[in-house]
Amino acid sequence: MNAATPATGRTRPWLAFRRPNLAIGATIIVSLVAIALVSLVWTPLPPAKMQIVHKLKAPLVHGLLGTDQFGRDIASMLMVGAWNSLSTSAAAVAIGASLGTLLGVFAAARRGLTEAFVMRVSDVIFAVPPILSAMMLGALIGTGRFTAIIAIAVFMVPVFARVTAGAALQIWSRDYVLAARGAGKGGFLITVEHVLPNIANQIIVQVTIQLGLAILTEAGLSFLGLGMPPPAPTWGRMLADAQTYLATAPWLAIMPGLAIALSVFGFNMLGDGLRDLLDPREKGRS
Amino acid sequence: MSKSPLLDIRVLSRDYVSHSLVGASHSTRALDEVSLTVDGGEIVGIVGESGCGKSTLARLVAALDRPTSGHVLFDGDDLFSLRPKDLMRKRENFQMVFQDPFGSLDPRQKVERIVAEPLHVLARRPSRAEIREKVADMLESVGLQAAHAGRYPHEFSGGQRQRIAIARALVTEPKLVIADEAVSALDLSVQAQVLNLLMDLREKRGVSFLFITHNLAVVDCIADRVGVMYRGRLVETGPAHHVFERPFHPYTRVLADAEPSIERFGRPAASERSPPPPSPADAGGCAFRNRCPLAIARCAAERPELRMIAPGRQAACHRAEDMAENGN
Amino acid sequence: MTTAPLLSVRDLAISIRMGDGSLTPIVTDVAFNVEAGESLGVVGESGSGKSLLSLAIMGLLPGVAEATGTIAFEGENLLTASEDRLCHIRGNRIGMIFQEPMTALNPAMTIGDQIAEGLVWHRGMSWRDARSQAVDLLDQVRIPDAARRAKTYPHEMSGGQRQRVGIAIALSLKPALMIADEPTTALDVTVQAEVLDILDDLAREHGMALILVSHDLGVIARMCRRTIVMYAGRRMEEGGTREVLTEPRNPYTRGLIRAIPKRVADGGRLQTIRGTVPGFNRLPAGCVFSDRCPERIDACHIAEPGWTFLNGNRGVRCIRAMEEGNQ
Amino acid sequence: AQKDLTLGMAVEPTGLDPTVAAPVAIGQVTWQNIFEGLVTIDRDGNIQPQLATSWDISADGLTYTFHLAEGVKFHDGEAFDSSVAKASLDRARGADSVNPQKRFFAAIDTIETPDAATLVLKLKEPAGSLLYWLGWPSSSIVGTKSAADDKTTPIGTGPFKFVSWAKGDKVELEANPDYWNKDRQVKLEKVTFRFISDPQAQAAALKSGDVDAFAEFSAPELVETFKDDPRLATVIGNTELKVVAGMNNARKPFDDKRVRQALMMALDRSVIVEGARSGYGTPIGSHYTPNDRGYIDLTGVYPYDPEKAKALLAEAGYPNGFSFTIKTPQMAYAPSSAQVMQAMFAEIGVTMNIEPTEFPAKWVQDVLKGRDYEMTIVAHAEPMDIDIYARDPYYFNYKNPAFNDLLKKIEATSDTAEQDKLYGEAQKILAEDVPALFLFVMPKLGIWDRKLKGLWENEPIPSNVLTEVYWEE
Amino acid sequence: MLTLLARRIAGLVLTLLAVSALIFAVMDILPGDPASIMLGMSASPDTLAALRHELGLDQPLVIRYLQWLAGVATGDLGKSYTYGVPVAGLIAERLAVTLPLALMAILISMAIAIPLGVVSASRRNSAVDYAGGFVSQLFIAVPGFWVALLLILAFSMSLGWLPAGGFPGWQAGLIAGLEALLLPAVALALQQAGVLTRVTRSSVLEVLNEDFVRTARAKGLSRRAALWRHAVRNALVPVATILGLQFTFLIAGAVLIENVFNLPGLGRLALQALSQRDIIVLQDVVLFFAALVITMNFLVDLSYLLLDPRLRGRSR
Ligand SMILES: Nc1ncnc2c1ncn2[C@@H]1O[C@H](COP(=O)(O)OP(=O)(O)OP(=O)(O)O)[C@@H](O)[C@H]1O
Ligand SMILES: Nc1ncnc2c1ncn2[C@@H]1O[C@H](COP(=O)(O)OP(=O)(O)OP(=O)(O)O)[C@@H](O)[C@H]1O
Ligand SMILES: [Mg+2]
Ligand SMILES: [Mg+2]
Repeated sequence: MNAATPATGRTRPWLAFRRPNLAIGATIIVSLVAIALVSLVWTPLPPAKMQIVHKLKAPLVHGLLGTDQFGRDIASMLMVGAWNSLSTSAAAVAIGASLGTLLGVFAAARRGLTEAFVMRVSDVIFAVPPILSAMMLGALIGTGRFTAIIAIAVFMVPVFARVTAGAALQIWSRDYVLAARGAGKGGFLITVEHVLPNIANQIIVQVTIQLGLAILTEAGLSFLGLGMPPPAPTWGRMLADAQTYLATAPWLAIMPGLAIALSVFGFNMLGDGLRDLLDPREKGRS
Repeated sequence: MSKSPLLDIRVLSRDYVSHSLVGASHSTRALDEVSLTVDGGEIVGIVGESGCGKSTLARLVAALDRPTSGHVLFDGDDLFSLRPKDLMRKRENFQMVFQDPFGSLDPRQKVERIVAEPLHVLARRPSRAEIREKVADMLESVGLQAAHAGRYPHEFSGGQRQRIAIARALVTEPKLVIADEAVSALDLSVQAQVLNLLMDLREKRGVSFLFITHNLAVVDCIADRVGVMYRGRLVETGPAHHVFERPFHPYTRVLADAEPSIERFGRPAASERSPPPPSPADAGGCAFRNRCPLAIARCAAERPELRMIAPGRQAACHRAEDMAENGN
Repeated sequence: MTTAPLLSVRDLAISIRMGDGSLTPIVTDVAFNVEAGESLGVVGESGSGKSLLSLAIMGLLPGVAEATGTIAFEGENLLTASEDRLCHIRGNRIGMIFQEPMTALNPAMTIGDQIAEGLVWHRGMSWRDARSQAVDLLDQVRIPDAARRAKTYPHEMSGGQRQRVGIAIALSLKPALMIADEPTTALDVTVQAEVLDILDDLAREHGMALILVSHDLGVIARMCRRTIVMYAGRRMEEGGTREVLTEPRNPYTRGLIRAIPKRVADGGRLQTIRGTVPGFNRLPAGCVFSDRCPERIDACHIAEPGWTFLNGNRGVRCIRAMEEGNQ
Repeated sequence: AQKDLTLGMAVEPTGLDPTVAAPVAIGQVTWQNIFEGLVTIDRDGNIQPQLATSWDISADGLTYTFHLAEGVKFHDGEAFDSSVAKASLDRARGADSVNPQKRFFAAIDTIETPDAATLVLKLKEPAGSLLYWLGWPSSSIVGTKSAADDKTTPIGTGPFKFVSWAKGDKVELEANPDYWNKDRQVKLEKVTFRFISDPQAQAAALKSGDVDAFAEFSAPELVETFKDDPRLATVIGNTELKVVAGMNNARKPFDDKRVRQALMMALDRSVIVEGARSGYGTPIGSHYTPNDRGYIDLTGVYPYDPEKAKALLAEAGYPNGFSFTIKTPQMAYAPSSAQVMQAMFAEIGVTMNIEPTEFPAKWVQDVLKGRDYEMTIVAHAEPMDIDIYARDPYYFNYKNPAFNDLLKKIEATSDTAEQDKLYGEAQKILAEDVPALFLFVMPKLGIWDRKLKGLWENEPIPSNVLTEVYWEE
Repeated sequence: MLTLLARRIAGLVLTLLAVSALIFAVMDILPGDPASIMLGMSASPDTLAALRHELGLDQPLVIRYLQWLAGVATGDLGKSYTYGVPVAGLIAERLAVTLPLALMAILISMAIAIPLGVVSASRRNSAVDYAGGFVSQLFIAVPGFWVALLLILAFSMSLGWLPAGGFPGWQAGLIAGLEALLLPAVALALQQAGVLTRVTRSSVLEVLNEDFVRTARAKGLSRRAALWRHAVRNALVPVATILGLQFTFLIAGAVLIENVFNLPGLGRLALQALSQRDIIVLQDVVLFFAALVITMNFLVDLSYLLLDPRLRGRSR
């Protein structure tokens, strides 16, 4: 027998960047992450340094992006805020995604009562608005980064549980799973060897989308004073603080608003691009 | 029968209960008291229209599902009363090949892993080197190359994939392979290759096959014996060629007549029938009676059981003798 | 040939634009005529371009496909016709039946409406009249209790019944040409036989020309007077069905026929075509079948043989046939 | 002229009966508008007669005799007389009373009603501030029949009647045509209190004219945006809201006076006011506001001097500073002040961590009751509440017998001049001891339509008295 | 249909029991109690005790929970600690604002998203598609409360067309009520529209690949006709799912927008109840949310039946 004939040519990785979504999203996110990392070692000014005399200066008048009501350098705060917002969101999504995925594949493997139970748990979580549960959590264990992470993660769990359960159920109906059962493999092995690798794409795509959402939620929590405590700058609290200066110092609100919008946009674009890239049905298309 | 058959299916039934969201759940009998044996080294074909319970039978024989009633004896052991551990060991001796060569291979595993998967059942876990060797062996014996072990399924054509699936089924050197529509998805030229391969395997390794298909020609080509199913019941069995040449059940006749062939040009003469009303598979009579040109009053009253009509030939029809006498 | 044929395909080539922007030719140098009332079979293995060919005639090629050549229907080139014009011809003059009865019908619309829709759209009939005509059509395709069935949804019907609905839709406007792309592959043999009979009856009654696409030689034998055999987007052989199947002139056709499963004397093996259908991006040089052909000669690898007309209306693409033909 | 008024408030009252719950918002809607007391407090903080037209205090200060107004009727028609007044006071001081000022009535021994127009209070001991507290919202006189339902449908004797309460949104009042006090005819016919917590929304409501006035606008940083608005007037008045950063005087290192003083010197109060309150606020040096009688400016006792602060810290044994946590409630002034303080403490090597703390629930539990904190920051709203530093227990854990004696003396004298002098001394003790970091007094940021007249400019007591409010032609 | 309903209700009751027990427990652990919040900073212990007794807070947790459950079972949702009025009335008042707001937001977002999504899908990779994609991404990415501020700035403060916030009540007239809800509804709708556009687009794209669309084209229907008559309706099932989720979110989760527009909505009631530790109100509101989530899921399922007759067949 001759050499196998590939059904389709292998995807050349650089071709991925012909897709505008992926290219735009990746560029935005990589830059943001780079800025966040730089902020750990260097910022134009210490982000917490107050110079009341220079308060509320417009961009370029004092500092690159101006100063806030305490005379702090907005550019520096945004940089550190990038780190705080991104790392908080990333941690929350990591927790939510792992827990949710675990629940989802478990439900799919067990079906029946387990599945019903997982769905009920999702319902329960959905029933309590995220801001309310965040506030309860804040009252219970105090506010701060940890609380924000947990509060966001809790809300991600049912999302991931549902997505993975749906995807995993499809995998479970495949013949290769039947073949694995014929090879005497149980639910755990099948989940690890067949289900998870095959739903990984969908989980990855969902992760990028949820990262965007997490940034928005983090902003909302900070807006309500439930995020990281001052002086640690977060985009959400910067936006919240800026609210009352909207008329007098609009850049205060515009800068963090843009940062949030840009990163959410970036993550969504990345998610979209990945979805297109990883969806086998898209392979043959332009 | 002096020695006991390799596979002995005894009055096997399977009901599917559909839990409708509303009202009482209702059950469909997908498999209805099917009894059948497969001897060592034998290829037994099962034919029948879509939905007649062929796949259900295959899944039960492969112990991937549990019957509502009845037994499957493999090598004398009742598969459904074995402890899970013993059943797993037993799986070494029977494996399954599925219809869709695209759906039955995990797209994210390399061929080596796919083929080696059933080795999981062995009591002694083989070493990596042993596995590699075994897989290479298998790939070569199904007409692929050892070098293919490092590739992914999408790099193969449909026929090659089906070979990989067959290699997987053979890796534990089973005594029985259950092939559910194993060639139906393949093109003619590839189908012939795979059929030849199966026949080779039977010859060289003495593997038995329970070969399920809806294509009469394929069964005719490969099987020693054939079972015809209709609505969950086995309606006729016997040596393949005889069954299609001289059916003892009117349904077999209908099937044989409808099968297109390049030896028959134009339209068959007697094809002026009106479509049959759907008949309920009630316990009261023969499920085929509404479509049956030979139906008599008894067919509605009494359900025909599978019985011996001629040596080696069984049919479940009240008028089987008439069919036998009238010849073709 | 005094009058123009109903459909005349010349030099048809279809290419697909791949993910990286390159064009891969799929269908090449296809030409044939279909006269009114004639039935033409198109056979070939999976992926040989049969569906692309049918879709090209309908003007429904997927966005990534590009067709060149001419498809003259009643003298009008469909490849250059305007979208409006195509909408007028589609359904009205050319009807099509699709392969998958399970997915070819809109699950959210009653079958009566789906049949009636074409009548309303093209003939400007009222929905009332169109619906009653739909019931007649269902009757014609032998669906029992048509009036009640017209009000049901596709999921309530069996595969065979759905395929009949598909036929009724294609038939509703009495097209001059009917294209059936593997209309029965999803059905089992007994149902397949019924559907084929209905199609045959209707073609005869209405004097429709029929293009039947299939990979099942038996189906073609049953239904078609003339047949084209395709391989890798090329026609390999054409002629009366009986001649093609009984005296194939192309080694590929011969291989196919030999590969049909049949009882072989004791332990004998089926004859096969070695190798597999190559992907379109790695076709062999010369004749596309040359790498698998048991009768190939060196010349086969050099240039792709052209289309050779043999006696009567037969044609073949093979170097050896060319020699024979030239004899 | 216009006869109706929409007045914005940041906080919605929870219930409308000031005699059963503490939130000041209840009084800000009902006091003097719906409910009246025996006496009242005017816009200058002086006690004035109301339902009691006059009173006599016995020389020993133990008997108060009130002469009540006649012809007074509640909105539901119930007549007001001494028995109603007695019932009202008894309800407030009874065993199962939930009146937030219950402890001020503890001095009352018995209440007598010699006739319908006379009410006599017999005290156990002299209580110099009783009369003042009788002017407060919690001492409002409620009807005997209506008292139980006042929480949702308040019935009082005041110039406005309750109309409706759309919870979460607004309370509506209308003029009471049968108001008893003919000397005090109100000019408004309809009053709507709108509750808007979000400062941006408050500003929007003002600018769009949805609200005519905010007597207490929440966000000083937005005040500037009203400057150019020809329609709106900005009126900066005084409040009693003293923002102080209380320390746990029982906990190390705050048990050391030098540490507290050093922290005080580390703070530049005017910068805090500038940074956290956009410059609106008056620095204070003790727990006393400039509009209280007897005020002395003590901001100079420990003025901003980081060098000296560092030295003092070193002297106290903290040459490298220390670190601690401040529990800040989430009201706007707290975190922003804390952030400025944080930066200033950093200058002297002291690290302050900010722990946002839910107010009131968690703050009351942790700080006020549990006294489990190091530093906190909160605005004290009650006038002349310097006595809180003498209370035991109180969250400062501050214990100074000399200070306690001083306050006892104040309570015992009824000579105002003497009292003022003693108050001065008390202020000095606190300024010296620094039990809390005294930061600033919040201003009353009144923003309202220029044509609107008669609203209180200052706030001797949290209220929105509408009796004299009218629209200029 | 009835069994379906019965099962759902059983699920509902279980979920509600779980949620309510959870909240009761959490609220008990949370620091702070309603009595000391109501009586303020200088309340004396005996006053507090009196109030706690009056509110029944001196009883053990389990008893309070059971009492509340018993009340709910008999249709009595209890009385708010702080407002002192029956909670049912409170919720009804808030619902009169929140429900129309959510409906308006949903309608606006559908009006934007469905045409945009369908057109983007049908002109895949065209300028319209890219623009639609960009706009919907933008809608999603920009925080809603921020949009709200800008809307107020533009339409209330600068132009003075619409009220800046607050709700006059329906007794002030339908127009006044709708005017008050318009800006908040738009602020809510834009974000939802972004999500919905994307869902619609991908769903329509999916359906456009289905064979039956090709069948419709083979009948001679134009691209547009095939799109609107065949593809769109079948694409609406996933859209309905998202709509259901969004509706629940709009009822329960619009707190930020309610704050900015000062609307007396349900979300704010819940937050307020939480900060006042008004456990009864919080319980009832969360109970309501949970019931809503499940009812909404149920309605979405029903709408599937409407949109997809295949599912109807199954339930017959
Ligand atoms: N999991 C299931 N639940 C309910 N009914 C089922 C299930 N699986 C199969 N059935 C029903 O049982 C009957 C037999 O199904 P089976 O798959 O065995 O048929 P088959 O002969 O393999 O058909 P095909 O040729 O189409 O593969 C059918 O009517 C089918 O609808
Ligand atoms: N939309 C498309 N995008 C990319 N490639 C396509 C597309 N449609 C068809 N092709 C390719 O064109 C070739 C011919 O396809 P076509 O569907 O015409 O084959 P076919 O003969 O109908 O096969 P089958 O018997 O499997 O239906 C195949 O290789 C296929 O992969
Ligand atoms: Mg099957
Ligand atoms: Mg095809």
